[in-house]
Amino acid sequence: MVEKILFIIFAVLTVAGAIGTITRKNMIHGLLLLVFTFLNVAAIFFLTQAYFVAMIQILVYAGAIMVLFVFVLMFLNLRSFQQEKQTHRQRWIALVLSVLVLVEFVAVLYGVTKAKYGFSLASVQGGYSPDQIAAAGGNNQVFAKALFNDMLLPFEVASVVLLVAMVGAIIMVKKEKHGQMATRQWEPGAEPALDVAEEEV
Amino acid sequence: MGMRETILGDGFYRYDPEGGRPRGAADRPHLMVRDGLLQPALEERTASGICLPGESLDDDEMGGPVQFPGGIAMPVQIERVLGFGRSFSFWPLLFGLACCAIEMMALGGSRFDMSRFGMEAMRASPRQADGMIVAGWCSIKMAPRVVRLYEQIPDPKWVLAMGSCAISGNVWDTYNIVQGIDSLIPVDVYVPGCPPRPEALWQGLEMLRERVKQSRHAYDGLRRIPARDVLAAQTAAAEACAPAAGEVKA
Amino acid sequence: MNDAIAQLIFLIIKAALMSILVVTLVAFIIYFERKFAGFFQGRVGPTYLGPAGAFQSFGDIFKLLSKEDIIPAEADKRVFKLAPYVMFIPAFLVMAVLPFGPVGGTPNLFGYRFDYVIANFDSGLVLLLAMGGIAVYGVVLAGWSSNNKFSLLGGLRAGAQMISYELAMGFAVVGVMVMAGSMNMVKIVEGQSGNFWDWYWAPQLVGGIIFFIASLAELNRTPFDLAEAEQELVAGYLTEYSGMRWGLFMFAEYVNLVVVSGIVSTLYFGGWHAPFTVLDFIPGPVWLLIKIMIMVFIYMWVRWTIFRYRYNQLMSMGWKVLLPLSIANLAVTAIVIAIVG
Amino acid sequence: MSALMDAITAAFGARILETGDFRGDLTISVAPEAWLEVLTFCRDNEATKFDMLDCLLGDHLPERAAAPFALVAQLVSHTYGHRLRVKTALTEGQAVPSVTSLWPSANFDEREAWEMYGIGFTGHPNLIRLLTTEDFEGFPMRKDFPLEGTVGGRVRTDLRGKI
Repeated sequence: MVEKILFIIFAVLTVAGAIGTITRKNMIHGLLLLVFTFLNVAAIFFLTQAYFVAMIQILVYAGAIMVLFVFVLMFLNLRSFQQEKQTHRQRWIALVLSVLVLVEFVAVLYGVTKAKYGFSLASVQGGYSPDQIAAAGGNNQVFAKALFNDMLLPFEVASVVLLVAMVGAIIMVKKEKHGQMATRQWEPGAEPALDVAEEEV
Repeated sequence: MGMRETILGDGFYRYDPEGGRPRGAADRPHLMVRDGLLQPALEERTASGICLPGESLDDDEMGGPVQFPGGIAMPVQIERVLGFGRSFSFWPLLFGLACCAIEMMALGGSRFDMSRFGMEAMRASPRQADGMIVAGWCSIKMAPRVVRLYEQIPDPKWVLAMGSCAISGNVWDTYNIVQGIDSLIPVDVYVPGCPPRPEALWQGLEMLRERVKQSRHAYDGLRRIPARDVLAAQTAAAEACAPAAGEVKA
Repeated sequence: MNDAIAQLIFLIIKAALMSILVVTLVAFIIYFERKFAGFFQGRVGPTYLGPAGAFQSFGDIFKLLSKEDIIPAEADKRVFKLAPYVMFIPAFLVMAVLPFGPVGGTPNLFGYRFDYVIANFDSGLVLLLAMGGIAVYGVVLAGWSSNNKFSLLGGLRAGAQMISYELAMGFAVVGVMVMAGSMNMVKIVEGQSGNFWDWYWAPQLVGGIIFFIASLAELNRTPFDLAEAEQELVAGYLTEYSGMRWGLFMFAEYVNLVVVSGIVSTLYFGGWHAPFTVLDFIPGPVWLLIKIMIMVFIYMWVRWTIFRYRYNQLMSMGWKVLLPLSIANLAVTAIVIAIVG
Repeated sequence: MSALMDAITAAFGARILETGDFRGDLTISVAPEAWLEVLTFCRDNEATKFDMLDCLLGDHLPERAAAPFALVAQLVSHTYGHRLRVKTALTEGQAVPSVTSLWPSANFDEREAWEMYGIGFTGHPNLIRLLTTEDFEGFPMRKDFPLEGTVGGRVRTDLRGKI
């Protein structure tokens, strides 16, 4: 009972945070609301006793990735963004696409549930009961076994994709830097042109 | 010197902190530390008509009790407790202008150690400071910065003018030196000396602590910064007579 | 009264006690810091407010409460007000997973089982890292929302520093996880039962030192307090904060100090275990408190002894020394554990 | 005389108006017209090689009615370790070529000499007041400037947003 009430509270907060994220004109406010949404999602994971996933949700999404976003946004001139028109012609396409995605989610969930449990949507969580988890040696053990035994191939593929992205980013940065290697544009004795001096500073 | 008077009239004059009352360090001995000497005994002071800060001064001179936004006066007991706490946690601005700052550092060092009264936390940001020790001469170019730093300190705030230069410009009655920092900002305590010994500054800080404890400020009844008043008077005068009167030439 | 209600009551009592204890402790730790600073510099420190100046922090609190609260006109007011709390709350949350006594077993209090931990769940150790990640927001947002260039630079510095050192910290912690075979703080402490040479500081010496250095950077304390380098950045991300808002930041910093000291004691110094098994008659919380105070003292010792690093030195140390070292430590630990069992 | 003085006198001859040697402190006086040329020679010649301008300062000598102002440059050579003082005499309002192209450190020194004595420098990149306020009037280090009184400038408190 308590779990259900808490779930409803966190779900409402999650949705409210998500709506706030896409409606704020101030991008930092939107970003903070996104972090708030992630924290609420983590709370929902917590309610389902998926502690590790909840922690990773906070650590990776709310902690690491969003901080990078905040870093980038802090360097931008927010005033110019706020004056820009926030909605444009693509909104109708976006609307149609989001409805389609929603339909897909519902259809997939419905199909999975139906295949496994008949028509009852109430027991979607399935898989393990708390007793089973305790017998298997705790939440993390079960999670680790699923990740490194059953799902090893997708896990490793994801790692390789991330590694490729990382290496690519490093190569791109290196190339750009090589192109505009700074050379000394004035002799020590000579009077530097004002723009050159400013550049060097 | 006729020239000098015109110049003083031209926006750089001694301000009148208390509306016709004694002004400047020399006329306010009760706020003054004698360099290297102990303060005269309390009896002497009361006998000579000088009173300790916080003793029997006229009500209209001081700002009266602290008021909340609604105009409700803060109960005096709360004010006492707050003042007691504040007096042991006076954090000066980390700000030295000239050679007096060396003596200020000596006071922070291990021989005199102002941390005994919780004053060692010199804040670099004026937002977190409780007051200023104007240590040293202030040049005319520096003066706007001093005023700005003073304004950035949140209320309640206190100012101690340290050294003859900060009090009166010392011997440098020249083109470059502000003749007394009290022409710019309200000053609570004057510590003469060139530079004052750390003991003298320490006694000045003790007097300042006394004022902190009793919630008395130099800006009581003033609430505006003299330099800004000067500016307002200047603008008013300039508006009154359009051709600028008395250009100062060297 | 059934067991669930009893546990709920215990939980509330534990949470309240923990908060009060930490707040009181912090007030005196600030006093200790000033006193130790005095001792390390050949001064005496606060002496007048209270016996030997012991109530110095309360004077500061009175003062900060009565100061004018300034919010700059150009600041982002909501974020400016939010930032201190973002800094403050994660610091307290980590206290929930810190075991300060034995957990589980037979009923020990009024016929009920009293666990000396607020929240006992798997992956409690990850909570430490997750909350470290959230605390970065407090710093970065404080810097950004002040709309001041010094604040922004200070916030960026502090944020970049905390993120960089969190990696090394995480890898160092994984060594302990591998040794204990669990991410549960309670199991980590139970894995260290025995005399003081059975604690994890001996096998995880390198990891422990890395964790200690990284935690200095996480706490933004000297020698890594570049975020508030007065010479360059006025007061860093705190430049525009005045009065009690600034006080909250300061308070959160010291709460973090207590929490990190508790974490170090728990991970590497046996948590609530006595150094010798013969001393087990003294209750666990006392031992943990003693260890926390010793760690706090070591943090202060470092702060007032070592001077500030330059920013590039800080970054190259984090990425080129500590991170590879922590990964190597993890690899060696994993191999040894795999062979020895 | 040292090899240094020999090199300079050999190059300029009579254009060196005066040479002095006070306990090893070498001084030469040149005409304002030769100022830049001599200093360029001092920097670039193999025998002198003055790679550093120690300081550059002005002076006011009202008793010297013809040329009441003096400009003094102190040079240091890190190659040979020797020093040289180069002087020139100027009249009121006379300008000399700036030596910022030889030693960038001359920038502030020349600004200060201009601000305090009114000595002009042609070709200086940024000849504005350095120590006094922007609207200061007069040259305060001149001997005829009043010793007492707040003259020339005034306290500006209307600088909100600028400082």
